[in-house]
Amino acid sequence: MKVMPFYKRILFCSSILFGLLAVTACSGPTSSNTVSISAAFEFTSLDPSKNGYIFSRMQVVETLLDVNEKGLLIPALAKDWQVSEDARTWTFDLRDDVYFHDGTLMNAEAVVNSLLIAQTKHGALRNAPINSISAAGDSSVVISLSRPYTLLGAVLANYANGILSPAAYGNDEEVLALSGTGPYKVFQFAPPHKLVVEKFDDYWGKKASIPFASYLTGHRAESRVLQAKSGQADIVFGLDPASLPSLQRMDILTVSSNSIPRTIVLKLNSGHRFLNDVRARQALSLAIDRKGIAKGVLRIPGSEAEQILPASMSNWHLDNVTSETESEVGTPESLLSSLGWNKNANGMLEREGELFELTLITYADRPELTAVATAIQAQWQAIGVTTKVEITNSSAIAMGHQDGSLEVALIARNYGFIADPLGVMLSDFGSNGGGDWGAMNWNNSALSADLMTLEQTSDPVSYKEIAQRSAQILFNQRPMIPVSSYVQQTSVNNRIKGFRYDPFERSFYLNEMEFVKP
Amino acid sequence: MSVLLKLTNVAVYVGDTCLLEPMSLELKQGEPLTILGQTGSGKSLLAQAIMGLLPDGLTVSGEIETFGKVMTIEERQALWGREMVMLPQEPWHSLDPLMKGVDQVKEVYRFVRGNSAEMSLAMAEDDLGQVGLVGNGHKRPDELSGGMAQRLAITAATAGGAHVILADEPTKGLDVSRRDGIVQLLQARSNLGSLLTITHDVSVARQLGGLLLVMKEGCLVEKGEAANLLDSPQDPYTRELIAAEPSAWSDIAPPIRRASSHDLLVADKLTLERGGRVLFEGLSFTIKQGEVVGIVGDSGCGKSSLGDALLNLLPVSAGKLTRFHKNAKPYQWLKLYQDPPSAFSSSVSLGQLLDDLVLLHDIDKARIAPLMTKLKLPAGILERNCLSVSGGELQRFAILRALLLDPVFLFADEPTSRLDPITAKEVTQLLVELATEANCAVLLVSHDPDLIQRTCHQVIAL
Amino acid sequence: MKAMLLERLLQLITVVWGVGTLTFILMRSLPGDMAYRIAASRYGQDNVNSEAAALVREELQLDQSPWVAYWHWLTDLLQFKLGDSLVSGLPVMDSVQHMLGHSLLLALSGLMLSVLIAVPLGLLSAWRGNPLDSVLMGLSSAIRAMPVFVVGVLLLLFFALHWGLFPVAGFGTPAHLVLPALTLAISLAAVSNRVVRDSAKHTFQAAFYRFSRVKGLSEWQTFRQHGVRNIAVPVVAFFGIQLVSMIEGIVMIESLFSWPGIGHGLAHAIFARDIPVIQGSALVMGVLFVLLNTLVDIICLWIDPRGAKA
Amino acid sequence: MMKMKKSQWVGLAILLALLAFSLGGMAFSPYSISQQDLNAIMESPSAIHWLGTDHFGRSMFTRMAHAVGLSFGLSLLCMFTSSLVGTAFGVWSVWGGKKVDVAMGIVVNILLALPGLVVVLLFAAIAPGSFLVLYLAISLVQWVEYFRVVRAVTQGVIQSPARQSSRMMGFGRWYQFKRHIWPAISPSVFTLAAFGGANAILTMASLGFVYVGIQPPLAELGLMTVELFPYYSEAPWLLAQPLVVIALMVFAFHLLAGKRA
Repeated sequence: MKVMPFYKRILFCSSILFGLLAVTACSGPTSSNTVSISAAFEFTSLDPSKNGYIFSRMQVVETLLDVNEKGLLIPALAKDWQVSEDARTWTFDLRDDVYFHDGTLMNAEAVVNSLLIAQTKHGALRNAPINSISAAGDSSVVISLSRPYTLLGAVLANYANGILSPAAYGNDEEVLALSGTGPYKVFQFAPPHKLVVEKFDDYWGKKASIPFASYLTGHRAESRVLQAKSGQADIVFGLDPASLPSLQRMDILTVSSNSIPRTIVLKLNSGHRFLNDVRARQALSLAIDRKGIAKGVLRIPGSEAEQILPASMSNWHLDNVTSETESEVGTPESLLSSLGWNKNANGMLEREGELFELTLITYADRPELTAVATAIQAQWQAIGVTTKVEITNSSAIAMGHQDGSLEVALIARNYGFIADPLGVMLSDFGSNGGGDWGAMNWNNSALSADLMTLEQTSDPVSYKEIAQRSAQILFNQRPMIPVSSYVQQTSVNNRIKGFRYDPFERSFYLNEMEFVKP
Repeated sequence: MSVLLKLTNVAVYVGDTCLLEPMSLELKQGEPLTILGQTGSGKSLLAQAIMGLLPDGLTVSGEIETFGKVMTIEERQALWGREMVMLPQEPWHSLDPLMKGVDQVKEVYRFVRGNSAEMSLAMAEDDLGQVGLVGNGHKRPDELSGGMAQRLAITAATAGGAHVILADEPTKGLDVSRRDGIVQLLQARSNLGSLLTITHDVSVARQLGGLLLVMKEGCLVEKGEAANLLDSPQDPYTRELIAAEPSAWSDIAPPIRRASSHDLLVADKLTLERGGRVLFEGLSFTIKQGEVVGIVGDSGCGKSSLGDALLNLLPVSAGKLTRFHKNAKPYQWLKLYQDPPSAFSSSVSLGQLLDDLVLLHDIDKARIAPLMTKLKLPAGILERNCLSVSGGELQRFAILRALLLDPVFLFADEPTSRLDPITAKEVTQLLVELATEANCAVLLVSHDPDLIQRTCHQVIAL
Repeated sequence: MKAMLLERLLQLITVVWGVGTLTFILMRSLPGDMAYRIAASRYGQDNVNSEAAALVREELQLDQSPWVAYWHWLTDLLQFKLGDSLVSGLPVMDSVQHMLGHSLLLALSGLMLSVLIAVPLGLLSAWRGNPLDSVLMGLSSAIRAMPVFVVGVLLLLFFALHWGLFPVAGFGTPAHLVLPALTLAISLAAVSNRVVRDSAKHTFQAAFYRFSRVKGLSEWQTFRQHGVRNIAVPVVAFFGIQLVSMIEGIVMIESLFSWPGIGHGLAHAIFARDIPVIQGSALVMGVLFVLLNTLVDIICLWIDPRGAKA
Repeated sequence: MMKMKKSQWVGLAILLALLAFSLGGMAFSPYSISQQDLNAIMESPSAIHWLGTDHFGRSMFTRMAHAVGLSFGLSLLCMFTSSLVGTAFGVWSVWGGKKVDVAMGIVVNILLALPGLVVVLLFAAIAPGSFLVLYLAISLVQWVEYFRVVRAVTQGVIQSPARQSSRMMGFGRWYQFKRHIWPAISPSVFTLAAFGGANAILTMASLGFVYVGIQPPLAELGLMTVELFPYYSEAPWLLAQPLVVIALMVFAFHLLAGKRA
């Protein structure tokens, strides 16, 4: 063995490696022809029932109906739809000349195929009272129901029910290729982090101007902020409120704050021996300094929420409620002492030798929740309630609900998951003491009955009347305590114009965006 | 005869402390010069000072004239390899452990002489052939024996063409049989120039001839023609040095072997293997109580392994070992080690170690003091630990510790090979004397046949 | 050599079995119903409910006893199958391969860079001595005192934010690789430049090094002939030891830079309770570790054949 | 018992100073780690809040004191456990014969092949927020290092003439351990312990950084770093505090270690 080749070989190896590195510099999408988007959510599958929210937001997949900013249903792949007199038959007239990304023409058969498959998977369609979904000719789809179901339109607008080309599905109904109808088609699918889409030239609607769009999962809130600041990402969703002041000072980007029908709420176990009396729940609600949290923690003054549903959902929002309304029932101290809770020497509440101790669980996916939980913990401490905060996975909430172990959970509930909040209200408060993401061990027969009625009510006036009544019950009984309405913080680089925020988080409206000409 | 090297009042200092007293000497062409002295007498510093290789922090005063010129260190460095070379003490350390032997010679031809690669290799192979290393060129230093490594080092050192050779302890750690070959090789290599040798070995000095300087603790004590000086030394120190050579020992008379003694240990047709290699086969002997038995043989022949086998520290592959003395406890079969510091825990003082032993075996403490006097151990030694006393003292302390246990058998594994000749003689003398007095059998291993010859009743040659 | 390879092979087998079993036991003892966790990862954090969990449980047969599951895993493993991800349903092998590619790219370029940083600096330290030595050693101490993520964050702030030279996160182009690799390289180099320096110092002071000069070779010739190889011995051996800390560093760095490597994937799979992916990636990490160590051993043996007989 | 170099004294002094800060802070601060004041967020250091307040208006002084105490407590605990276990097993592995050695070898090989941080992550995921589990996990990872070093050194000592001679003279195992093995391994164990302390701190901070293992409002250096990071431009002094303290603690442990790993 010679000594000389020893370091020569090292040089050789390193030159090869660097050569390889240089080769990996790829062509195709570049920063100048791509709008890059960064958000927290990972995706693992092409299946719309699983990760459809990404594909619908990236505008690869579209649904029969769409939802506008006010939450009203508008035509999408169906150019028109009719509901029969008995409200049990819905007929959708499909748009003509709509092509899938694989080049085939969309027809009724394809739509029926997609919907039937979606029905077998996890999602809202599965629970809808559907008798049959069938094609009527080439361009109409008929859905017949077993009972009137006003929600159907909103359910069909859900991302899980996106329409894909028949060729997109494999034998086991799994999705092999994501051939949708949107203005963008999949260019690169690298789960769980990266999705690149390319403009689809045969789109039926407004064609995209920007050739490529990339979606990159940025798990860490701080790293997303840096991406926005450095200009690496054009649009960054889910910004940490803590970073807002420094972002607002940047002149390369604009921060856009949009209220969405998502509310930060405390889910309470109303069956818990400390919480089964409404006065205890009211006391906990009164102890929360909502304004302080909105201003100091979330950094959006005015985002405090007294009610579960936001003002934008006017049917469900009580106009006469202010931040003072609840204090009419008393102070936290008076309410709690009326329940037999008294402060001990350490200033903590005690009843019959038992301390008022609660475990609050929340999850790390949304950066605000941890901060809000910390604030609530301190505010409850002030009235003598000890709270143990546990940061876990969002699944712990559904699980805790099912096995009854949950005491308090801080969640960000999306009431616009299905465009009509009734869907969520039904699952959260409808019956059986509540739903996984709603009330827990709390039954109110009046509310259940009202919600059931709403499912079959199509007259707007009586609809509003009943909805207001329900909202009042929820406000009075506090099965869930709202903390703040959710304001989505998004930074948009100034090289992009035409950005629009969808409060229902269905679409990024990429096809409306343009690069600002330098 | 031209003067190759001339030193005038050369001294070495660290700060203000003088390590090497001022000395002057001349190295003339064809007349070897030898410096004789014990370890620590500052001999090595002299060679380093001449080369310009003193470690940082040491300073030289006086004048060093090389080839008739006073040169700066840089100028002297330019002579390295081509005109002047120094052979370091331990060849294993001075050869690149990762490079084939032949390449270490080749590179000199290649880079110092400027030959082509093929030519250099041929010349190196040729050189190795001359020193009897044919077929060993592809081996790395760790695969060579001490003598082979030293021959390789000499070949590599002189390949650059240097005729002035400074050799620092060229025979250290070598068996007697290898020693002579190295001396002859050095003489052959320097016949065009001259040789400055530093050694502690009187016989090497005798063999080299030429001019001899005797040094003690950094000072020159005597100087003269080698043969004359060694035959009729004037200085007492020189005399002591000469007398310490085992071949010159006369005052350690082997005590009379008592015929009436009982057998202590009988070995019958012993065979020993280590690492798959048979060391020896069918060895039979008897050791009697109080007998001094010597083992001689070249390194690697299984001398130490035999001793360990007798102490049950190593398994025997074949044959039978019978211990007689039924009353002896296991702890009365003991061993003295080659490297004294490695045989003691350095974590506590020697006194503490002794106390541990006293406590364990309930020994009468009063026995310690007289034994220490006999072994010429100062009392203060007990407060120090094993690293802060000299090797000679430590080996004597080891003897003390062994004797306290009233041993019946003591295996002394080259107990004096790491010691200076004068100390070695003293320790060997004490060991034999005291063990005989205590009626303890001693198995003495040494690579020096003279030493064994002069101390043992029975010699086992391997 | 053969004995060493055989021993390594044996180690590989025990590691595969041990790591798999350990992760299996650990994952089975994780609190909470797996079905919910998996559902949360499958359907999105907002869309998980008991219905989704039931669907998952049924589909994945999560009810089967741990022994049966373990047995399935083991028999699959014997056929070199790692199963399918519980979350995505894709074969674990595929996703592990994908992640491994990214991790290896990061690890190799980080290692390469660290060598490029550490070796010259270490040699310089040993060669020039003080005050340069003290400055460099102080710097390395300071960097070693920082967690890897702090190094990464600092690099991010300067290179990505203030100077805008490199992207903050993501992957796909060489520019994306620079910061993560540099972070890894700096944290590795802070440790290894000491090793280089110590080894170089040791070699420069060695008797054979001086002897080479005495033989007449110039300083540069001596360095080339005797320095390089002897200095490399402990340095290469050290890189073997450092592999573990490198993989740990990779977990943090991948999280910080959204680098889709195996460390990041593993951390995520742990949260999602995706047992096959956890087992698969832990297994691959273990195997990789053993293989790399074997490689280091072979290189060590090549540079320094003295150990061959031992 | 051991002579310390000057740099080691400096390391010890820094650690003691931090410990004093932590204990003093915990004992005398009028605030608790969770006491918020949303009207006084991110204040700069003042007479009332010596180190300022964080984004919830909590006293940074109090939080830093608790965080340092926490890091110290955990790292010392891990250090003691892992050094004890590692040393015991290391010695046993050499002394207990071939079978023990082989069995230990298998366990150690498996543990070594799993990156420590991953093991800790797995454990931390089992019981979020449990310090017992964190402590067990970190100790589980760290003892291997002691084991390897102690085993290697002990192997040398077992074969050394010194121990052989003690054994021949009839000394028992405890004596052999006390006089020969322990003096030989103690410097390494001490060095490893100092590095182990530093690593425990780094590991914990790393866990905080990936949001595992530590739950708010607990003050922990890694978690505080993450929490305060968004304010790096608004209130750099806040972010600097946990970072400086982490670096200081690790650096001090490294100094204390004396030798390099």
